[in-house]
Amino acid sequence: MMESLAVSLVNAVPALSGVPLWTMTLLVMVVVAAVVLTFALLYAGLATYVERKVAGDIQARIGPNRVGPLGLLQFLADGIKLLLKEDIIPAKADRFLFALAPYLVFIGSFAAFVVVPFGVGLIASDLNIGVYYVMAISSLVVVGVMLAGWSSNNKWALLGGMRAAAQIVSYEVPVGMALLPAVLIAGSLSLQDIVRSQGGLLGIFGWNLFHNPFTFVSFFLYYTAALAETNRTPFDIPEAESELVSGYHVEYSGIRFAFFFLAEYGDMFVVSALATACFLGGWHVPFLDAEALPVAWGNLFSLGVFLAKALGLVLLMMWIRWTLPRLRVDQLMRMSWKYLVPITFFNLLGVSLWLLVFHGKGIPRMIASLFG
Amino acid sequence: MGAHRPGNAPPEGRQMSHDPAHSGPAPAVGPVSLGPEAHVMVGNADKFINWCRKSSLWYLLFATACCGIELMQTGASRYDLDRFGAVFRATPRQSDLMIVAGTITHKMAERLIRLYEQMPEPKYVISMGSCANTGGPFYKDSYCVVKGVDLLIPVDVYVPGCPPRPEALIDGILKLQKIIEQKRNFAAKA
Amino acid sequence: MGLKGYLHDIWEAVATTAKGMRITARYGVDPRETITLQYPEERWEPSERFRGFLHNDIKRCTSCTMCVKVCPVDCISLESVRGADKKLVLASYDINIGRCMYCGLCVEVCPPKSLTHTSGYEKATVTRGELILHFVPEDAEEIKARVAKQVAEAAAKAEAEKSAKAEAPPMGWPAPVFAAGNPGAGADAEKKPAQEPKGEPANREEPPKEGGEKAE
Amino acid sequence: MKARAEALPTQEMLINMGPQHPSTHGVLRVILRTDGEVVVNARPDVGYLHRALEKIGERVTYAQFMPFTDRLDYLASMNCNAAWAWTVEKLAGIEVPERAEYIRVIVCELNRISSHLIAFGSFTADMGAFTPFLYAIRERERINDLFEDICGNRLTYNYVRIGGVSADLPDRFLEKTKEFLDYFEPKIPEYNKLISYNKIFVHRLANVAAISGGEAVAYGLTGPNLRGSGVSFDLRRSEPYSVYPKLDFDVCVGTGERGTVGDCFDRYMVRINEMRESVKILRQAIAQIPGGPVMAKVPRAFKPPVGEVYFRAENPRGETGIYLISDGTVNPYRLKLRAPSFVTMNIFEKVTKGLMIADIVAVIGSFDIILPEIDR
Amino acid sequence: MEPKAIFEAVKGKFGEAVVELQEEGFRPAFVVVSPESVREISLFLRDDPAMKFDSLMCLSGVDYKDRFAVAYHLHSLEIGHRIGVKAYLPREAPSLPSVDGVWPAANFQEREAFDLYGIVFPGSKDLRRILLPEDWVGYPLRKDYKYPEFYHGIKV
Repeated sequence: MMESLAVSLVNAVPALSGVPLWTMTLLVMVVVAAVVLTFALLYAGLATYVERKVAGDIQARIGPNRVGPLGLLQFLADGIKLLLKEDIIPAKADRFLFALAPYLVFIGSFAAFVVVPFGVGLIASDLNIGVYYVMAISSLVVVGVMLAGWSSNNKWALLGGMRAAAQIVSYEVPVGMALLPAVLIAGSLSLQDIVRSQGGLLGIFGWNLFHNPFTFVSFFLYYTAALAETNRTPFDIPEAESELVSGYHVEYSGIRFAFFFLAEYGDMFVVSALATACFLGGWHVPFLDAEALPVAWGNLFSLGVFLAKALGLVLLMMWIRWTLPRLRVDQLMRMSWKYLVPITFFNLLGVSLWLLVFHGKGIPRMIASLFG
Repeated sequence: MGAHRPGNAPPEGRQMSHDPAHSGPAPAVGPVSLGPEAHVMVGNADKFINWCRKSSLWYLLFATACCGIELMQTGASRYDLDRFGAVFRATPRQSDLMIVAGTITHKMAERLIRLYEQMPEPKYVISMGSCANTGGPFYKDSYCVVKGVDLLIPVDVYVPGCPPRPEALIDGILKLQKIIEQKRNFAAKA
Repeated sequence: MGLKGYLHDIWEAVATTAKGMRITARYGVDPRETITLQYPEERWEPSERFRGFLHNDIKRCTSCTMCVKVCPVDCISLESVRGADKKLVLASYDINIGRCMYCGLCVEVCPPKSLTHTSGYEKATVTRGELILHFVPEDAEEIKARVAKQVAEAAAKAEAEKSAKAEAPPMGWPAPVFAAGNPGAGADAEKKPAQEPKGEPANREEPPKEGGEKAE
Repeated sequence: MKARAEALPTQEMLINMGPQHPSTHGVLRVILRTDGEVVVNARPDVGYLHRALEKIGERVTYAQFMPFTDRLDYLASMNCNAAWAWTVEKLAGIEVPERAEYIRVIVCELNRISSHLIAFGSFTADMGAFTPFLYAIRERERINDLFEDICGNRLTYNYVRIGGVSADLPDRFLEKTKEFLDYFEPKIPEYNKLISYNKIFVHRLANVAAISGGEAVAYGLTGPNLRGSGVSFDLRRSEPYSVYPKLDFDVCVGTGERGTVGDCFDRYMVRINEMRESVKILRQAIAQIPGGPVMAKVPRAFKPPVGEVYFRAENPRGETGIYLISDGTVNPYRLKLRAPSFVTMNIFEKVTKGLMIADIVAVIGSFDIILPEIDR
Repeated sequence: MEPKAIFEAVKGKFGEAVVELQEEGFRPAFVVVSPESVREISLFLRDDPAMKFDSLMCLSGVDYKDRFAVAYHLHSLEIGHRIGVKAYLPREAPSLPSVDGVWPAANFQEREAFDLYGIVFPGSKDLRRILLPEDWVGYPLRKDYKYPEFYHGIKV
């Protein structure tokens, strides 16, 4: 996809004709990466502000409203302040691993933005193994968190790291299983194809959510498991504020801590984006066919609809965080292995049987075909 | 009953509210300036950085005694420290303001010093309440209370009261913000 | 645990979570629920019994040291000198609000009701010296000097009168009447009250006034 | 699990749940020896807030010690004030006017509600749900307003005097209290819907650190911790003092509704139900309060007769006992403050064997300890 | 049961170990016992069907200027009566057998009496300073206690 963009760019601008093709594609890649990363960081910054506002609203108070108009510059102030803090690496900590851990966690959560289908043509690179790629990259977070836990030579951090490892590993199984129904329906791993498979039929009913009762259940299973994957309450045991002082990032200060902070919000968006793409019809605009529209308008509408759905799920996560208490570690494990995994397997079986019996057609399609 | 006018945001734009008359500006630490032009550029950078530091003062959750309850109530719904960008952090590593809320005994003194040393550099200390200011009610007869926190760590702002009202604590934090505003980061080093 | 218990567990988890979420949503959506009092702009008017910083109206204060005695923390230091007309003149009156515990016992016990609680609570300061409130404007030494001069003149005048009409019978001075209840204080009014003398050289937590920098 | 543990020799970890920890309700330090997540031994180390109240008690007069009782348990200052006043009145045999006793009961029960609110709020915050904590503090702010009207301070009241109370009720006080009670009563079922019966919350607390009735009595547990274990013993009912005999309320006892009797959930629910009882008591007290003076005739330099007395009052955290020895002078000779949280910590080491680290936080929260009481 | 009846019962059983009954001016009344027999008397008071003092309300050390004393306040939940038991100790080496075997509630309060008065309780499960730092010198609640000048370099 990058080459096509590069070729079209070379033809459009005569001055660039002398430039060899591979530098052109490299240039385009860098530009697209920059755009996606700035979107991700801006989103993560604003998400911290929105979380504190949502928390304020729920708790009958006002969130930050003094830093800049309505407090909008709060995340900027936090970021710059964290940047300027003294950079402390504990004496007995393992210096190299201590410094490496935040980058791993940051890469783990922001690299997944590559395959997020923002709009009709708006995707960094439409990998044909999209879903697997996200599953693989997001397990890099586990490595980073364990590294952070062990290397900061602090008992609380070690406990936080161990808990994170156990939790994320044991919740990747249900996350994977819960995504497979969408892959089965679309017949391809690429997220753009999954989204395209949900088009038509008045937009709403094309979604995988309403495809059949099993996919309906698997959306909620996926969302719960994804909550655990991103360490959000009620599964925020690795950085349990009240038990482990603040889990694996106890010893981190300044910009290193900012990496963890942003990575958490990055993860939240990636997980919501996946849920939107696989179950809520991705960038499909409800009453008009986004692909038929002219390129500019099509992309704009689809981007808007996609962000609305994804950010809606992020808000839901924030709402859950300020309501539910925290699970204990063994209850967390029990919930994953005794509740989520069996149900997702049973669900996967159900979807595949359904597709076999009804030749891949969902309930809405069957009703639509009844009416001709 | 308190004047409860649920307003969502104060009049925008006004950076700092009116200043209670008698608090007076803190003694400005003004080093030798570098000449007009350097000052302008450095001045703006200083102002911006101080603004960032001032508006995101993360305070360490360090509540030993009665003032700790008032600290909690300042962070709760009615007085809401979150408006000023102040969030409580559990670890000294991530906090840049330590509010010593409560009595410091000799057994606790060494822990207090260690916590203070663990905080990354641009750190500030507010001594909240009479116990932290001068040993307060336990000044005369108690054998195991440290008579004032500034025997242990340098203190930026003293908030009198026993326990001080949440408004008094917020007034202390506003004064601390004014002190931070006047700090010279770059010019001082030249 | 059986299938029924298994399903019941799931159902209960979902139901209780939903109930909790509905309550937080109700608070989240409804702006009337916000009860924040935005401090610097919206101030709260204190109840009339609010115990703020102390204030002593030195005109009505008879320097009877009742407040000094009743304070459990000794944060009031008072110094008075015997005036020419046998009445006590207040030399200096300091309250250390850094040590005061705002219990209100002194206000209750003050006979002339000159010591009162103001509704002030905003005195965050940068140095600990500013936490000592001084209620007598000029310096203690000047007052003592002035009063000593007046006593000397009065004594000289009395001396002159006595020698002028040596034969006239002397008038009995009425014994000074002090507030009841503290016979100890009345007798030794000349001696400085037992509480710390104002300078408190040994007491390192109150550095000299003018410098105002922190204690060493 | 046991067999595998022998094969895999693991090293125990020594963790300092140090004096500064978000959920130790103050400066309590717990020295944890853990094998992974499971706690082998949790030894509390207290004394970080020891302010020598008992030594001060021997150097100040009886009236001057009243503000220090505020600092004995600053979440239930009125109850401690009243306990000190009742002790000295029992020693000196002072007759307190009826209206003063009713005012004392009203402010004590209001303080019990505000203390239980903090207990409920900080307990749910330790379990991870931060919002109920802020709702509890919001309710507590309204009680603070009431106390500010009546005595001028929000936390350290110094309102009760030996022989009565320092000032009569301000004018619209009883109406404002009624307004608060009407506002507060529907909130308790709302808390229960929000968090008390939440599946995760119940799972975190049921069957955790269950204490049997006999054990609770032997270890000296009192108040909600004792009643949580099923022992129906409330000082206001079994050793009535002040005007409590005239007020009818029932004693809430742990029933093991979500687990075994005496587990963390029971202690928590006893406090929630006690808030309802306090509301009931307050309504009756407001209705029955007579007119008349509020202060008995007590000389300023008050010298009680020589003697020893032990009085105990039902504080929100348990039974606060004061053992007072007077030698006839202006200062008490010896003053022993028997604080409920201090004695409750006795059982901490025994109860937390074999629990997980997250349960240590649950046990601390369910005992509702407060540090100035432990360290005095 | 009335304090006098309790005193007679304990006197009957332990003879001269029980010294006297302090009643007037003492609410609740105190049975004064000799220090050595405190443990046996406690066991008796707890297990005797007529007494059943199963709850130790309060254990406090007292400094009577010429001698020390340890006062136990006992309460029976079932029967509902209360009694005080007091043991006077010499001023030099005050020591008293521990009762935390009889009432587990006594452990922390004995450690506090040891910490603030220096009264030793042989046989106690774990006798260490509880409120003051381990290396604190002296026993503060004694009447003749002089405040230290410095502690770890910080002015007291």
